[in-house]
Amino acid sequence: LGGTLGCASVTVSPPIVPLGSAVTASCTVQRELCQGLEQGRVRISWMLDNKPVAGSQRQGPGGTEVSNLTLPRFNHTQARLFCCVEWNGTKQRIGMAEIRAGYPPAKPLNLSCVLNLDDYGLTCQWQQGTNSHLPTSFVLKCMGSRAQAVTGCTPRGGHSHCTVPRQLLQLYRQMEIWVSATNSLGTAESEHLHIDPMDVAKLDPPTLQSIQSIPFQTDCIALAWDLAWGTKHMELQCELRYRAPEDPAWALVSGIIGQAGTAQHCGFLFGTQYSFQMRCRRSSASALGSWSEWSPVRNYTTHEKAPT
Amino acid sequence: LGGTLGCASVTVSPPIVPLGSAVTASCTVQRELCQGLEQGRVRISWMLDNKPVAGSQRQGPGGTEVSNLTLPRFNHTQARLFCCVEWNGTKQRIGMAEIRAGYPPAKPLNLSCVLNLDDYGLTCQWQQGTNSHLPTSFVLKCMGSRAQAVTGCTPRGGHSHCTVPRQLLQLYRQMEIWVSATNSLGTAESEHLHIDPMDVAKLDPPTLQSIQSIPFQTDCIALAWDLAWGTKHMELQCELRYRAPEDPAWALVSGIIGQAGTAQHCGFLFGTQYSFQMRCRRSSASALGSWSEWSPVRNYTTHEKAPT
Amino acid sequence: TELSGDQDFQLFLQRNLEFTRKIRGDVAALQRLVCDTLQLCKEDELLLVRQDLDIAQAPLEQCHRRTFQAETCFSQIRAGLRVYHGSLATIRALLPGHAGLVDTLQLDMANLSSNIQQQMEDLGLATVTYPTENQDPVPTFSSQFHHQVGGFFILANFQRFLETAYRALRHLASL
Repeated sequence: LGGTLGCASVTVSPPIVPLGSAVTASCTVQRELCQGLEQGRVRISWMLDNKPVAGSQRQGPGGTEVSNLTLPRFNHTQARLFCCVEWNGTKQRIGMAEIRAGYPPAKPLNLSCVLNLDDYGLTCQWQQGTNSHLPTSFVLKCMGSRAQAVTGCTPRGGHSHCTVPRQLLQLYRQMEIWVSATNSLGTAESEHLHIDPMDVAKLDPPTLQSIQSIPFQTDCIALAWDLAWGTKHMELQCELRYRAPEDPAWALVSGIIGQAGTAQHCGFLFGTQYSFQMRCRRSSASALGSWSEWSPVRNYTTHEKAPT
Repeated sequence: LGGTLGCASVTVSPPIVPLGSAVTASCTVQRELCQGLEQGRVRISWMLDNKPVAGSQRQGPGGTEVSNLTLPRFNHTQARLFCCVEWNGTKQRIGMAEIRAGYPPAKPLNLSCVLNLDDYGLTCQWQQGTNSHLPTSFVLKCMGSRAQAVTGCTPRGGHSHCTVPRQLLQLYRQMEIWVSATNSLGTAESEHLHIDPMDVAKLDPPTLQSIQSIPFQTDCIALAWDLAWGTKHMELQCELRYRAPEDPAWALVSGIIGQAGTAQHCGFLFGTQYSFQMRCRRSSASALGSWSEWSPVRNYTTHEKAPT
Repeated sequence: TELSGDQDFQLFLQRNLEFTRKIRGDVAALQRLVCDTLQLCKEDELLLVRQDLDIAQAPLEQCHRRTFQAETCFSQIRAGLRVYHGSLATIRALLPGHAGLVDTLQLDMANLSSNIQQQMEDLGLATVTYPTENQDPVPTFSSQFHHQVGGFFILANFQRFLETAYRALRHLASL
C-alpha cells in the first residue's frame, strides 16, 4: 500500500499500564492520505500482535474514520497493537502502537554498604525485589546530615551496586543513604541507612609478626602483630584464636587492644604446635561495623616442659 | 631588606656534570643580609644531602664571606648541596643548589620508518640506547634533498616513535631522516636514513577474488585478485604461495605483476584442496621497501582428473 | 553550655579524634616526603632562613588548657583548617607527584571543619560559613630554596596546630 505517512494514527493511552488493567486505543484513518484506499468503505480492524481484536468504528471529524478499542484486562507485559484496513481483499496493517504493562517498582531490599580504605569509596549494594517488567532505573542517594545537596551514584548496566567517590562523602558524620527505583508507573525507595561511612569501613586483617614462649612461665606465650596499612590512626579491638591440630574448635581471646601491638596469653600445653589467627574491628564502630578477615595462619610450637 | 633574601647564594658550575667528574661550588654569605648573623665570625660549612663535606672559606668582596668547595668525583645522579653557617650553636642551612650528573645521550639505534597509505603520515621508531640519567629530548629530523628546511616530529611523553605529517614530506624523492637526542651534556644522532618515503609505504595485502581450474589443462589454475585501495597507481610486484593441507611448506610463485590482476599457474594435483595467499610490494622500492602482509587465506579444491 | 556527658557530643568527639589522628598521619607522610625528596628534615637547621619567610600561622590560644574556651576554640580550629587548606597549594607545587595525597588531605580538612560546624550548630553555638572556594593568595617565594623551606614550615606548623586541636578535643572528651 503506497505511502501511509499520516494515513493512520494509532494512540494508546496510557502506553504503559499496570498489568491486568484496561487499555483504550483509537485509530484514526484519513482516507485521502492513504494512497490506494480512495474507493469503497474503510473497514478498520485491530490485531494484538497476531490476534484479531474487535473495535467499534465511527465517522470522525473531517471525513476521517475512527475506531476505538478497549482491552478490559491487558495481561501481556509487552504487545504491539496494529490498526488494519481491508484492501483488495486482504487485511493491511497501516498503524501500530506498542503497549507495555507491569508493576510500579518493588522496594529495593537489603541495602548494605562497605567503605574501601584504599580509595575511601563507599560501595553499596541492594536487591532489586520482584521484577516490574518495565524499564526501571535505580539511583543510590546520599545526603549529609545538614540536608545539603543530595549526591550518590548510578549503577552501570543493570548492576545492583555502585560506588560513591570520596569527594561526595562526609566522613566521621552521620549520612543518610537509600536507593530509589523509578519506572513509568511510579517510584519506590529502600530503607534509609543512617550511618557514618567510617562505621562500615572494611579493614584488612593484622599480620602476626612473632610468637614466643615466655621462658619462666612456660605455659604462656607473647605475640606481636602489625596493623593493616591505613588503620594506624584507628582505635581497634582485636580477637585472637588458636588451636592445636587435634582440637575440634578454636579457642578465642577477645578484647585485645589493636594499637598495643603485643599481648600475652597463658594456658598452653608444652611441646605442642598451635595455629594462631587474629582479626580486628574499629572499637567505635556501631553494630554495623564489620570484622576484618582472619589474618593468615601462623603456627608456633611451644617448648618442652622444663625438667623439674 | 632584612632576612636571608640574598643572605647566601650558592652557585654550582656547571649544575649538570658528567657522572664521576669534579664539581666546584661556592657559597657567598652577605652577613648584613642575614637576620641574626650580625655578631661573631661567619663559619660556613657544607652538606651534600645529609653528609657534611668540607670547603675552604675566605673573605670575599664587600665584606662577604665566601666558601669554595670541590667534590673531586661526583657519582650521584642527583643530590642537593646545602650551604650552612653556625648560629646559636646549631648548623643552619641557608642556601641550596641541586646537582645532577649523568652521561651525554646515547646514539639512538635501529631507526625504521613506515609510510601509512591512509594518511601518508611517515611513522618512525627507534631505540633510545643506554640511560643518560639526565632529562633528554628526542627529535626526529627530516630533510629534503636540497637541504631546505629541516622538518620532522617530536615524540610525546617519552615515547620512541612519532609521525611526520604528509605536509612536511617530499614524496617520490630521496629524503634524509634521522633522530637527534639532546641533554645538557651533549647531543647524539642516529644513523641517517636516505629513503624516499614511498619506499617504506606499508601496503595493505591484495584480495584473492577467484580461483578456477582451467578445463583443458587440468593441472593449471587461473586466479584473479584486487589490489589494495590506494595502490592502483603503483607498479606492484607480487608473490603467491599455496600448499595442500598435508604439505609441510608453502610453494612460492614470485615475479607476478600486480597490475595484471590475473595469473595462471600449473602443476597442481587433481581433486586436492589448496590454500592460497598473496602479497605485494612496490617494484621500484629499494631494499627497505617492505612486503604487505599475506592476504587472507583462500581455499580451492582442484577438480577430479578427466576420465581418459 | 554544658557539653560533657551529652551522648551525641561524645560520639562526635570520638569520631573526630580519630579523624584528626588520620589527618596528622597524612601530614606526617607529607613531611617524610619533603625530607626524603628535598633533604629538609630538621627544623633546627632552618631557623635562620625561616626568620624572613612569611609562613601562615593559625592562633589556637583559646584551645590551650590555661585559657580553654570550647566555643572559641572550635571556631579557631575551623579558621586554622581554612588557612592551612589554602597553604597546601604550596605543598602541591613542591611535590607534584603526590597531588593525590594533598587532595585527600584537603578533602579531610574540609570534612573535619564541616563536622565541627554542624556539631556547634547542634549545640546552638554561633558558626561561620566559609565560601567553598579559598580566595587567599598563594604565597610566592624569592627562590626555589625558600619555596622548599616555606613548604617545610607550613607542614611543621600545621602538625603543631593539629596536636593542639587534638589535645583540646581529648580534653573535652575527658570532661
